Amino acid sequence: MFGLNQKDKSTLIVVAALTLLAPFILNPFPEGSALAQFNAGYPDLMQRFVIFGIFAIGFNILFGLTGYLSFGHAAFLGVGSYSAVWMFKLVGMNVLPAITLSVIVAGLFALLIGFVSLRRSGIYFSILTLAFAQMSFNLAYSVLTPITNGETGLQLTLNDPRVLGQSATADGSIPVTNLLPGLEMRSTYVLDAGPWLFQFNLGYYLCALLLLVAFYVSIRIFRSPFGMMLRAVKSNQQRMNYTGLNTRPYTLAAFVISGMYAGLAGGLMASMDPLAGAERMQWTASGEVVLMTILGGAGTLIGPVLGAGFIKYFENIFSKINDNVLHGWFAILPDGIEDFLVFVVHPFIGKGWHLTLGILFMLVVIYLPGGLVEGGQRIGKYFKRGSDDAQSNDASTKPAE
Amino acid sequence: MGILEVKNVGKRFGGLQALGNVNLSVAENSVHAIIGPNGAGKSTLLNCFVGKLIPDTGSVMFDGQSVLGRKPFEINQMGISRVFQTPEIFGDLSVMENMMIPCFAKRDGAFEMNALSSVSSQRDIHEKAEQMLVDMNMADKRHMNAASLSRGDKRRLEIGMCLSQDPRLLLLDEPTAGMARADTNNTIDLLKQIKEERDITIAIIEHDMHVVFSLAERITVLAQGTPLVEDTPDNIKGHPKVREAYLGETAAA
Amino acid sequence: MDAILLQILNGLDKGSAYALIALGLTLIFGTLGVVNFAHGALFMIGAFCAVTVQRIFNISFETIDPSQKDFLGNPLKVKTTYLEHWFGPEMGGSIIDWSVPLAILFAIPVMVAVGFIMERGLIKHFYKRPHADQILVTFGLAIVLQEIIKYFYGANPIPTGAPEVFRGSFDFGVLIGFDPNAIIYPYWRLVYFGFAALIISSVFAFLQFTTFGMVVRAGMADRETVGLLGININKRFTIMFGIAAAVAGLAGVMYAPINSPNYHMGMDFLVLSFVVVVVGGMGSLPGAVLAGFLLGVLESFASMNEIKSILPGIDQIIIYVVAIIILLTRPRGLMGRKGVMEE
Amino acid sequence: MSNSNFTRRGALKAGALAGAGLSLPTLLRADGGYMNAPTGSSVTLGFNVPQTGPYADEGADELRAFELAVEHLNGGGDGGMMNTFSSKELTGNGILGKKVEYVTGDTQTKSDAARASAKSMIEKDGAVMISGGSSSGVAVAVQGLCQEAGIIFMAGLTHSNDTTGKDKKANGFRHFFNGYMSAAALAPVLKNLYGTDRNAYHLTADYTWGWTQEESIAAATEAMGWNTVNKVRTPLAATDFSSYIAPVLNSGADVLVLNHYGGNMVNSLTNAVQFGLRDKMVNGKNFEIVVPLYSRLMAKGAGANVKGIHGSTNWHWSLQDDASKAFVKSFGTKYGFPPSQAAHTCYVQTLLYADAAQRAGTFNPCGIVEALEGFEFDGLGNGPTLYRADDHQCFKDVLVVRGKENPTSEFDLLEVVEVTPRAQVEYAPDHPMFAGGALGSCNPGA
Repeated sequence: MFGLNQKDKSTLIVVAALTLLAPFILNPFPEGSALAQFNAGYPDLMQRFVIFGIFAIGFNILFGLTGYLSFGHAAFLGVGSYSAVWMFKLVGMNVLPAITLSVIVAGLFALLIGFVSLRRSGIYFSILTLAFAQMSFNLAYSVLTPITNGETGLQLTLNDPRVLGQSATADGSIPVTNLLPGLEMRSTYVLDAGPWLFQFNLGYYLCALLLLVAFYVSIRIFRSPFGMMLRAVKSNQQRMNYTGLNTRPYTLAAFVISGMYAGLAGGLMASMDPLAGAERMQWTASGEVVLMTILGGAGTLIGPVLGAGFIKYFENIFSKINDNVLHGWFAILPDGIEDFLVFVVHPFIGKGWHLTLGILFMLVVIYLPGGLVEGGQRIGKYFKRGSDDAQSNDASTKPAE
Repeated sequence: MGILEVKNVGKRFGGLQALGNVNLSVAENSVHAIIGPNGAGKSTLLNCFVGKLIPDTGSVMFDGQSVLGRKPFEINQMGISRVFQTPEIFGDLSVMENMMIPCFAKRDGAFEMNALSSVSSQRDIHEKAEQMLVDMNMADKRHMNAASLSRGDKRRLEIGMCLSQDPRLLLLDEPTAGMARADTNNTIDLLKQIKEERDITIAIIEHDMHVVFSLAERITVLAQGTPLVEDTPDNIKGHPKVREAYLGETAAA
Repeated sequence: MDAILLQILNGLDKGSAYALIALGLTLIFGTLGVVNFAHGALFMIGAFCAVTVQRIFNISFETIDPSQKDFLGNPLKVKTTYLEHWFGPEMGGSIIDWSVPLAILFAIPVMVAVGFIMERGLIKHFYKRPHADQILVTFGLAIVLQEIIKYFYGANPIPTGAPEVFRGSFDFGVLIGFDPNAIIYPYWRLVYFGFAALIISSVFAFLQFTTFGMVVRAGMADRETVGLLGININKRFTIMFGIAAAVAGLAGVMYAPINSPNYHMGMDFLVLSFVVVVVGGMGSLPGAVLAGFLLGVLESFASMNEIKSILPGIDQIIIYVVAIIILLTRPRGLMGRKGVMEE
Repeated sequence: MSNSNFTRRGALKAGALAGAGLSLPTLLRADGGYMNAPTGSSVTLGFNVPQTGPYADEGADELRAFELAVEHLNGGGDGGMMNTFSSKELTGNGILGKKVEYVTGDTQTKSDAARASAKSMIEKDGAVMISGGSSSGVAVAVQGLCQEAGIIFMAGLTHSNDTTGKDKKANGFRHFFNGYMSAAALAPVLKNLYGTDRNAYHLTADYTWGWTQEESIAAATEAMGWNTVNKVRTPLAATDFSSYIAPVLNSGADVLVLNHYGGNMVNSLTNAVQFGLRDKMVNGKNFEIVVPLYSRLMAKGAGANVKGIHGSTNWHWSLQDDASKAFVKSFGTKYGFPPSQAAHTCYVQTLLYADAAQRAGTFNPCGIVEALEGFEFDGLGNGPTLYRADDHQCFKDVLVVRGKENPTSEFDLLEVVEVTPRAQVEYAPDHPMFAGGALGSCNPGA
């Protein structure tokens, strides 16, 4: 099936199951319970998980395979978003042409930047990509405001032409993004199962489907001769050259592919929420995808997706816990202990979510040199040691070979 | 007319004349050694053949075509493969994958966007690489990480990788440097075997006289960037100039 | 002409901050081979040393003054610092006034200690790890350090003044025959420039003229060989880390009066200092210093109205434009060596 | 089972597992006919403030004010400004008898993050109103989101003309003043202080808020006879402004206008004072610096450098009207220091929302919009105030303040120089600086 071997097939099936059932998996705690705070199964965050997953998968094709560390990948995501929003402004609210355009524009932008930056390697390459992305960000924030709407971010207005759609709906609102007329990205089916509430959002499923496609393509690339060449580039460029292989088009192709993945992620972000902010292109955003990939496990298939989920979870869930919530959790304890626990936990939640994330970065990289994937492997081994068949590692977590 | 024709090649590095006026002809299907003391310009000369350096003067023709100004990968595609002094292999990849990459380069050229087919579906490449592993006596190591091979195996692998491209000219840069005697002898045997079994021209740069005299059909002696003499091994052994400039020096050292 | 001179002055001053930070970054990179994303945080901690000293000097006791009311209408608590109480307003006041220069004495041991702890406790374990891991762990550390500072000092900038005598500015233009007010320059920035020059030359002298420095330079050139010589390079690395931390910290202390310190000032400088180091060439100390001053001066020129009117927004991107041009024309930056961090 | 256009949570508890699927998103069954209609005994408000990044302290102060407002709405504390508010609908019994609960989030002062946080409040927590924020970019972005989602947005600190100008939205309301009002309030004061023959040099943060303020101030000062020498844009990311400040003295200007906020303002003002600008005489006049938008937290960051420098502010704790005193008292008693203007506007916005819901008898955004449009009120610290129907901007007196020469405490940094009456800062809804957008119609999200 799909031209994959057994191991990759099962990885793909696991990922498919996880993404398609995410509304259940991410909402394990009943509504109203103290732990409901940790539920992540609402459309916006689920969309973010998969969108950043796509971004990180693409980044990993470049960094994980060729070892070229781009510090400016957010620029492609930003360019993708701007293209999509302009599509919504000028043409219409259908997401498919917008996403297509995002991918194409990001690919072209990546071709341009890659062509120049790949003349250098190592940290010199990283700084070149960083410089291009920061230039894009700074200009988008200021001089290019007519195109990007600067600080506020490019957004839809009631005066947009939308030649294939309508400028405003009958009741005077801005129309919403859709897949087909009537199939709106935001439509959500809510399943009420006792104390649980599960949300199935059309936009999320579009993202999830594209994630699966993106993931599948990434597996194919990893297992292809092209992927092998990219790993060879990382391993020994000298030998590549003396084996009659031109490394430049290989790295450039990888760069453009990963730029297109970033463009896809940017286009999806704009399709879920039609606004494109310049901060998407800032170095911190580029740094974030680097962190996601390393944190999850660079060069592994599934690591980047895990890393993306990890960081987005902390950003969105931990930042929303406040003292009030803490008091709610610990309310059953005696007052003194309650206050003490709130005092101890307080620095790590709400406005302290950065601190928690920083500590976790350090812990992961110190104790799990291969990223979260290695954590998974260790747990897997631990269980396998218990059972009789001490076989090879879990397919989904094994670095590409 | 040899397969590799070097005419009047000169190269300066700043104030240093690395190569004076080198003329050299390597005959097809021969084993030609270039020897000389340290700093004689052997490596500089080799680098001029493979595109790493461009000489200031002169010409380097391979099979009637100039190699000058071409990039290393283009020269390799013309049919010249190079073995390095310290084995250059893909350390992060398996032995099998190491062997497959030159096969791809031979079949698909310098760049092929073969991104969606699977490596395992490339039958022809698999067969060719497998055959070469058997030839190199490394089939049992096919799943090992190349970086974990012994020095001798790395050398063997590198030579195998070069051969799997069916090159017309194989360049060897001190292939036994830093090797133990047993490994050196194995390498000599391997090269002899290659010479017997294939239609191939071998140019070898060597320091070790034992290696040179057991393999070479012709020898060029290089000293201070210019060829001193070119002759058969037997004649070279007895040549007074060589004894003085080169063998005498090694004897003294 | 005066405008150009003025911007050169500005540029040298900006450049001295860049150069100081980049110098420490290169020292750590060159000797230890570690990409330290927490280096900006060290600069920030230095600035907060100045804040801390100022706070310590301002520790006060309260007396209630019933004649004045506070914002809630209660009698006002008047604060008097112990220093002024002990030494009298005159002497005590001037000690407080000089808190930033005095903070240097405080910052050196603190920064060296921070450097030692960082190196021994964390960085040491990452020498052999890939650069990507080093980036992740030091980035995590930078976040942790800045969040700790934020927890204790808040997110708002904290004004930290220079001593009274160094406030105000000096009219250079008059000295060299321009109109008054054509080239004025703040005293404290001149102090900063001189201070930076002093630190930079001390570091160079230290590396040039001491045995310790010789070994370190040898280690920067070829780490393995030095290791083979049986020299205990580890201990020296720890000391180098301490020195680099102290250089960053001192740059921060003296920077505090120029811009009020805040907890994320390190991140603001981080990207820039990496650009400076790379433009200078990885592993080259003179390169880092040269690039620091070069980028500082060019940045100042780019912010001139005459140039902005031709190229709008150029001041936003000048650093990056210069970085791209230099890296494309000089593959290893201004003075980089071959083979360092090219893989 | 139910179906909604924008997800709703907590609210949708209708019959399970029957009826339409994904393909019928327009067939809605929202209880009460609007987004996140509260069904239980409580109602949830979303407070979205910067908790990380440079504005974290301002965000923390906003959050304190929100907590205080919720406490007062639920009948706790001393009631604060509920006692002085001209509308007496609020009784300390929650809103419409429902207990007020709240969720918090971090905007990070980034449009994307702010929208993500607001969306999670709407989708996960069922918030009916979002408030807070400390920059105009974020306010405009979140306001747009709330309009699409059918939620009310009560803006926090946002000073750009655009928030209620070209980016105004029917579901969004701003109590805070704006660039135009700052200019209108400052100009007469500057005229009195510095005369009509002045040459102004603008340094402006290079993004939309900076531009609108620069435009407003330049227009107002030029109208009274000042000459604008130059307008220089500075990068938002700039930390050292020396290369922008240095040429000012030699440009013939005798007034420097700093259209900066937050860290930019602290640094540019500190740099300007370092360069000794304030000690200089140019054109025979004392050189002056003006900071059109002031806040106490910024003044604190700039320290002694603010002394004697004029600017405007939305509100200040030293005001002596009953409402301000009541608010300062309850805030100060709870937290130990006086509130900032950001805290004040957030507190007021929460009360205004609650009161509007109470008067409308519903949380339906369209009901709220109707109740707030054209609403005249008093007793919230700014004198008689109007929420104008045309653009959802509050019109009220504006304070002109000056950095205090002899502060008695670390909070006592600004003194009110003049309270510019509301009539003087009003403008027509179609004023060119505010043109280009449309409110649209209220969106109940259903």
